[in-house]
Amino acid sequence: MRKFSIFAVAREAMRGHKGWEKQWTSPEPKSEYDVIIIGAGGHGLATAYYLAKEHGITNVAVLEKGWLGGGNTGRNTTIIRSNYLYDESAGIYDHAVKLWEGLSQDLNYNVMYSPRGVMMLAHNVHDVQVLKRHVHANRLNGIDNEWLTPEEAKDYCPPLNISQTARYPVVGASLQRRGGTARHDAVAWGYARGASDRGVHIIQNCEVTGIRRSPTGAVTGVETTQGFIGARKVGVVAAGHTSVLMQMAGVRMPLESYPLQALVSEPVKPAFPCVVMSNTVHAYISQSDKGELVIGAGTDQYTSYSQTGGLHIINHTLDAICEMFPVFTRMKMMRSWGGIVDVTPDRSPILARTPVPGLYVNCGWGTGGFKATPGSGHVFAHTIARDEPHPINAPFTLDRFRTGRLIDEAAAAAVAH
Amino acid sequence: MAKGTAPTPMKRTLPLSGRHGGGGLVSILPAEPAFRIALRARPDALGALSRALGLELPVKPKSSVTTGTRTALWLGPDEWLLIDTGDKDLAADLAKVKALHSAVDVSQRNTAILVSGLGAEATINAGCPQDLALAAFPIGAVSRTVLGKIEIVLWRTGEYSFRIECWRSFSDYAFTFLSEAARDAVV
Amino acid sequence: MLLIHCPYCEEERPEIEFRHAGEAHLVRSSDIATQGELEFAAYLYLRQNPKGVVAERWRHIHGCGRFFNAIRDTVSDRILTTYKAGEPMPDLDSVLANAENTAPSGKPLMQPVASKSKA
Amino acid sequence: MSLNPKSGSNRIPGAGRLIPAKTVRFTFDDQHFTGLEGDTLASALLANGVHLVGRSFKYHRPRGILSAGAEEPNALVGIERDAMRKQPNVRATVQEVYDGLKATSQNRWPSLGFDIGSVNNLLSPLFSAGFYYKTFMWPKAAWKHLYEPIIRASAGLGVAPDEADPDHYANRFAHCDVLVIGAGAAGLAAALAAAETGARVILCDEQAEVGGALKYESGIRVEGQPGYEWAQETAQRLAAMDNVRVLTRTTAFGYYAQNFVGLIERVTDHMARPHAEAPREKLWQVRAKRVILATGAIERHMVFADNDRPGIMLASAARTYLNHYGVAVGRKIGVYTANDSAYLAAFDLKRAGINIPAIVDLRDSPSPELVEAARKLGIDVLAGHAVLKVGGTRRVSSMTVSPKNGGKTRSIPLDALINSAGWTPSVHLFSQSRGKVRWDKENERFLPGAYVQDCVSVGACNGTDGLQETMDEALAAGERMAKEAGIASKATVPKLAVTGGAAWTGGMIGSAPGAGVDTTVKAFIDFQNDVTAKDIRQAVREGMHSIEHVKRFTTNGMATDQGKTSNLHGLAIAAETLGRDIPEVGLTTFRPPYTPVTFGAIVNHARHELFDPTRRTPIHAWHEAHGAVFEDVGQWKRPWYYPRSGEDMHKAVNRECVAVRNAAGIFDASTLGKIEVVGPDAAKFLELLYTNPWEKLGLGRLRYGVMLREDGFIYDDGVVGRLAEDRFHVTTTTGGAPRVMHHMEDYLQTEFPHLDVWITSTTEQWAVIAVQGPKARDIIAPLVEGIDLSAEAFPHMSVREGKICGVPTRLFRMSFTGETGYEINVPTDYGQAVWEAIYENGKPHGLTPYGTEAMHVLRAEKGYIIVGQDTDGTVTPHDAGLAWAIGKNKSDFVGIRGLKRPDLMAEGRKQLVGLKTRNPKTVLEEGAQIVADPKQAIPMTMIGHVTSSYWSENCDRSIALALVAGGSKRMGETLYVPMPDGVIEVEVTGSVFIDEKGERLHG
Repeated sequence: MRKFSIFAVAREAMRGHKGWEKQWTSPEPKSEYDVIIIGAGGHGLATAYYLAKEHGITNVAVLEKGWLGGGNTGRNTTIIRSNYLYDESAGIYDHAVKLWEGLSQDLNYNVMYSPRGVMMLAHNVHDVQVLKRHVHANRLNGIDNEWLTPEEAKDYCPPLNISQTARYPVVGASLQRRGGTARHDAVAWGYARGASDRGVHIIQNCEVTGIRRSPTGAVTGVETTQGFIGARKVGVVAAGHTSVLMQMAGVRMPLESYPLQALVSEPVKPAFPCVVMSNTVHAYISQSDKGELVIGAGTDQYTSYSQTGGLHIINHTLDAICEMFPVFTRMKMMRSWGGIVDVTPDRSPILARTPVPGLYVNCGWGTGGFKATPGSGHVFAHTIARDEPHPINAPFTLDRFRTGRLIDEAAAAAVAH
Repeated sequence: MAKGTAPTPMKRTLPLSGRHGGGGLVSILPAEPAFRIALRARPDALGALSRALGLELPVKPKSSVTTGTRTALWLGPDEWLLIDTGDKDLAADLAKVKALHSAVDVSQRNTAILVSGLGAEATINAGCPQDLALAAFPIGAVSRTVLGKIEIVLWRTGEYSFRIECWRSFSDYAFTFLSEAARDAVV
Repeated sequence: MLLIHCPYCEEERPEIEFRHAGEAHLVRSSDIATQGELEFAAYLYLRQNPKGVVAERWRHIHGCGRFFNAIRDTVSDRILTTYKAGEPMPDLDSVLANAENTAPSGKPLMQPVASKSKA
Repeated sequence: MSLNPKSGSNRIPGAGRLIPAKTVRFTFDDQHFTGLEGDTLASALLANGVHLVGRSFKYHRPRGILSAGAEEPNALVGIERDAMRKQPNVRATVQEVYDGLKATSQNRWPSLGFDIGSVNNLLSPLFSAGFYYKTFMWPKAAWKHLYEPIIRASAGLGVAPDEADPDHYANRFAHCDVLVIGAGAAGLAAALAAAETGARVILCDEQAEVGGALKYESGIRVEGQPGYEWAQETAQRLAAMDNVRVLTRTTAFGYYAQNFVGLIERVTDHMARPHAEAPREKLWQVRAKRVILATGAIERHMVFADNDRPGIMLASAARTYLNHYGVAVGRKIGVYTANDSAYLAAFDLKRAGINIPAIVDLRDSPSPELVEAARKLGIDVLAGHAVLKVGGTRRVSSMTVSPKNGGKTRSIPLDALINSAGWTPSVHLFSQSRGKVRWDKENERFLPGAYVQDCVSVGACNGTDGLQETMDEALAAGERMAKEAGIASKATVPKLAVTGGAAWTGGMIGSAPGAGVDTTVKAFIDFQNDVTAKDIRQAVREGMHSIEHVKRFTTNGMATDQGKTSNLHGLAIAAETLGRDIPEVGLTTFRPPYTPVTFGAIVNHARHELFDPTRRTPIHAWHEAHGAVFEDVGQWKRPWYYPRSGEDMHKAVNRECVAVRNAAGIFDASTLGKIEVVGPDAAKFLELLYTNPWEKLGLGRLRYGVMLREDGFIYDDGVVGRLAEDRFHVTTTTGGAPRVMHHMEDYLQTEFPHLDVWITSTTEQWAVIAVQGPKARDIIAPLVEGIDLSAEAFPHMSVREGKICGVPTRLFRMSFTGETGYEINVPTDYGQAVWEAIYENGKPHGLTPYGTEAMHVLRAEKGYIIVGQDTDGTVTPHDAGLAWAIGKNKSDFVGIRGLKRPDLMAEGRKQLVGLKTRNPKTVLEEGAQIVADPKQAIPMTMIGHVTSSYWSENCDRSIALALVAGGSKRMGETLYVPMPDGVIEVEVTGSVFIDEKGERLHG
């Protein structure tokens, strides 16, 4: 595949951009593959990419019921950070951040990883205790995260309201400078291009309708809307729909799927330099390269696969945004949308083998899976290739829900993922 | 005499004293103190309780029954809010009832706001998502519901008058909300 | 904001008066203290999470305060029926049939009258 | 012809409906103009001959006014009412002018006429679709520091406001039987029919006036009356009905589940001097039993080279400017069309005296009647022709025309070019309702297919073309929807006879022949985002085969107009390039909002003090008067400490802590959650909800209870008193009160419904005044009646009912400080008076008010935990040193099984211990991490963290509580807390730092 570069763009500019190759091919499915990945989102495509690149397994199909990158990958608010409390979480998310740092070069695709800093606001004594616990744990884990006074926070993010007469005044903030954003579509497309280039088949409009197992219980392949496709190893990477797919293999999951909404404002000139999150007032916000304020809302209270949510959820989110940033009250919501997030009881993911031989699952990222994309794909590829977890994802088992060895960031920290 | 509790020598501090809101189309005022009981009981106890209270406890959802200064507001299938704006202590009347029930004095847990005038319905609908048209929410109708970000008990006392009960510490929010909403009480 | 029929208030009320309370008909063991590890984990954590019809619990928390159950289609978010806590799950076939009957017609009022002019 | 110089040289006398005498003054880019009342900014600028109003997003190309409505992609301006009221990205075609309006063009520097950014247009061959994914990767750091800042600065259209918004916004929840969206001919007819039945009807329209297309359709008569007049009269008639609400300037922006529709009413943006009490905008949250969608159709532009030049606009827009605003958008206007409706625009313009050099019709055989009508007016019709390109940069100056299959070209000079590629039915709201659109292949349009909600579409948005058919359909819909909403009526539905009007069908989608194939040409599809036909083709070549990929790769349809004029063109070109049918390529789903919605309107009342309730205790005024500094605890404001003059927090807290241990302190504990548990099975119920045993708790006795979740982790704690066999007074944490109630109700109603017990929240029935310290009894004794306060009669952990200061009280003898203490519950309204009485009485004894910070220190000195600070949702009673609180003989309580899971029983779990720093003056930081080996490399193995840490003046040293792995077996061990400025050495101790035996409690 021809390399992307400014020179390539200049060359194509001369001839009307008619010489570009397809970024990925659209092959007919073969009857059998070594590995099938269900779900061509960021995590699934990254898994395929690393299977090919790191493990030499190229006879791989990624099956997608719609269009690649069309699930949560293309619907999230693109926040990247690794300032998690527990060693297990910090391990996997920082693994991802390290990969983000070189991802554009690795993929030869500009994913626009922009480490503009993720600031988390403290509004009361309890928030300070919780966020400082993070700052200290992160420091000893070698993860950058620093404490800011309200004035320092305002310096870093000028639109922030630090008036002490606000309903919930800002009393401090933690800042991870390596945190930031990336361009979500580019991540999916970059991995798709890289995987396709290495021989992986990306098969879109191919919905999995069944998982076939041998008399011994092991996976033998999947039924799809394009017919049966054989494989001895199948990885389910279908955020939102994991329960549905795993049910096809007879496995009931500790998951619930909720609608999660997000919205963008009309584009404006640069007005917001970083990412700001607040757990107490429930909001997070950044500004895209196009100039839109990108705002994450909460989940609806009920499970749903509708990819829509209630207006009152948006109301609550904008209440909080306008409280933290009163200068944005006259801004306008331009587009809102919804995704389906699958949430585990401890709000940490499952990246593991399953009770079914040959069946692997990568799910439960809740509202924050995008940031983990490269790390998740990397260790999940390892898990599938070696049939054993990478040390980084070893704690993220299904079995923890039996033993009680949970990785409960939310309970521990009351911080939204 | 201050209502809602036995007489004492101590000064009673009311959460909304001195406040008034609204304008041309709507008036917003704090209600006088009252006796209040949170009553819980099963159907078989209703006869005895009704006799003791001197009114028939309503069993129809979203309804109330008033006798004199005393009203029973249906909140749930086994739950009533009893309000007496006179000087008769509800608790004393219930104390003698043997039938299984729970009566808890909440006279000072709640406070009430009276919203009246042509713009009352519109003012409340700024924060209350229920249909308050007379056909859907007739005089005497009662419902626990929400107003903005708090829970209230809404009771329609007349075509253009409502009583809003809320917990004491939420009354400032409720009053401020209603006053703000009254600015736009265009019917 | 959904509109939910409360079986105790006997009318439809806006969703913000309610709180969702998870999958319905999960059985807490009468002898929970000695329940097996896997059974307990399943009770605590494993969920059907279906794409389609789910039986779920709601509480009319800012209304009558009662918990009750609902049958809802998680794809359309349409609530097909609600019933009181403690009542058995209604027969799904009849619930679905009834839903079918009351569903929007799916037909436009009239067939559009198209003109034939074309480029 | 004579001109009206006052309101613009292009105002045609006698044309339009505005009143020439009613002028308004406004500025655009600091230049003064005069318009007329009722003008939009666009019509007023056009009247003054201004076409160039903005610059595009990427290439900074000069842009004019495309439309006369909400679909406008180009004419976005900033409106500044004053320094605090700056509004970016306002569509000039929607904004009404008012006297003093100040508008500014956007995305240009230094000026609209000369924009440095337009260099991008020269470089545009480089800036092809998705070029940024392929470049800017080298060197690594340059993206953040160089490329991205440049890209950001050049993107972004208008400038965000930089001051807090002084306007206010309102909300209304509304209910109706029938909501009619759109007040054009169809919407008005539907509303009329529904209203006649007595149904509650809401009719809304985004424009300032009702009428929709009747605003420009000059030839329509309804019941013999000119269409526009009929519309106004009908709206007035409707508005006068009790059961109808007519809302203009009101956009239905979101169609949510179960016929819940969000409307935005723009109340004051068109006013010169808005009333201070009027909200700027108002959100209507409407729940409708039935919805009628009468949203009309939107005209598409033709796709040809340089079709974005100022002066090129939609035919219906030009017709609106003429027939409604009396404005000619040019003096010599070319027409380029692929359907019939543009002819009518040309005829109206011609009749108004405008020169129409030619109608260029892409179709080979336009309808003979139209051609004949054109001929009669002296207009040349070039059938089977295409516009290849246009001349002019900041204003179109000519069009180059040739037969569409090639041939001789000729250039026609002009100063405006109106065009129409046909009409796109507005199925946005139908799609938002989750209805499925279907492809009408013959007419190349998406129409409503299967309905998912109780709504119906009528008129142009339903593909109904003839006006009479539209009226019939709308009237029938109004009647049927009212009936379905449950309105029984014998009222006869009116019939409305109409004449005139053109069909909506016909036209074309995609790029016109002869334009856009050549790769150097820019034939725009999405004006605002600068997406051209060749960008779509390139995206397809690069493998973007789903319309969603095409859209995201090119950004087609993602600008502020959300693709109202561009989506179908983009789809058609993608489908053509792929060689597939349009439905196979797909249609992007429409999402709310239909047009952008102000954050403030969505937030409406929830700003400032109404953002979230502020809960204050009944004694708040006293605390304030005594200089308390407050702390936010959940929604509550609690006194944090009471600094005296010259004291900082540290000094004040030290003084308060010492006073409690040496004399006594008074503390407002009113925020504690309280629940009254009543019924014969009350004790049984508590047995199930708490780990502790309750059946044997004596009357008048208290017990500290621990509540778990089913998973075995600590959920809440509190002291519970038994007032009677069947009545308990339960307390919870301040923050936990609502969730504990919910948790209890859940188990009571669904798991243990057989129990005869009820629970009632009494949090706010009782003010709670804690009096703690060796002199506590002496202080309260003179005020208490009917309770023997002696240690024998009223020992620690007891409760009595009696009176204090003549007020009924539930008097708890208990302590969260380790001192002899009381928590005095009195009815809330008396809280402040009783507090004052106790305070006055206690002053001679040294009674000192203390806040939450001192409370925290005092309890930590005693090793009492705070749930949520020393526990965090992953802590078991064993971990917290509370194993003693678990009833050993109980066979059930919530959490009993969860506690027995392997990891919760494992060795080496984190357990609560005390920590003493080697240097007693060093105070640890809460949240600091603990290690066994401070010399290890990063990442370090952390074995715990500090949960609570204070300077204890009473101990004259720092104290801390911590959760440490295997902590209970590490007593005396030295551990380390590595901080950025050095390692702090600590010793593991028990968690009680004062009065380990607890003797002071029993004083």
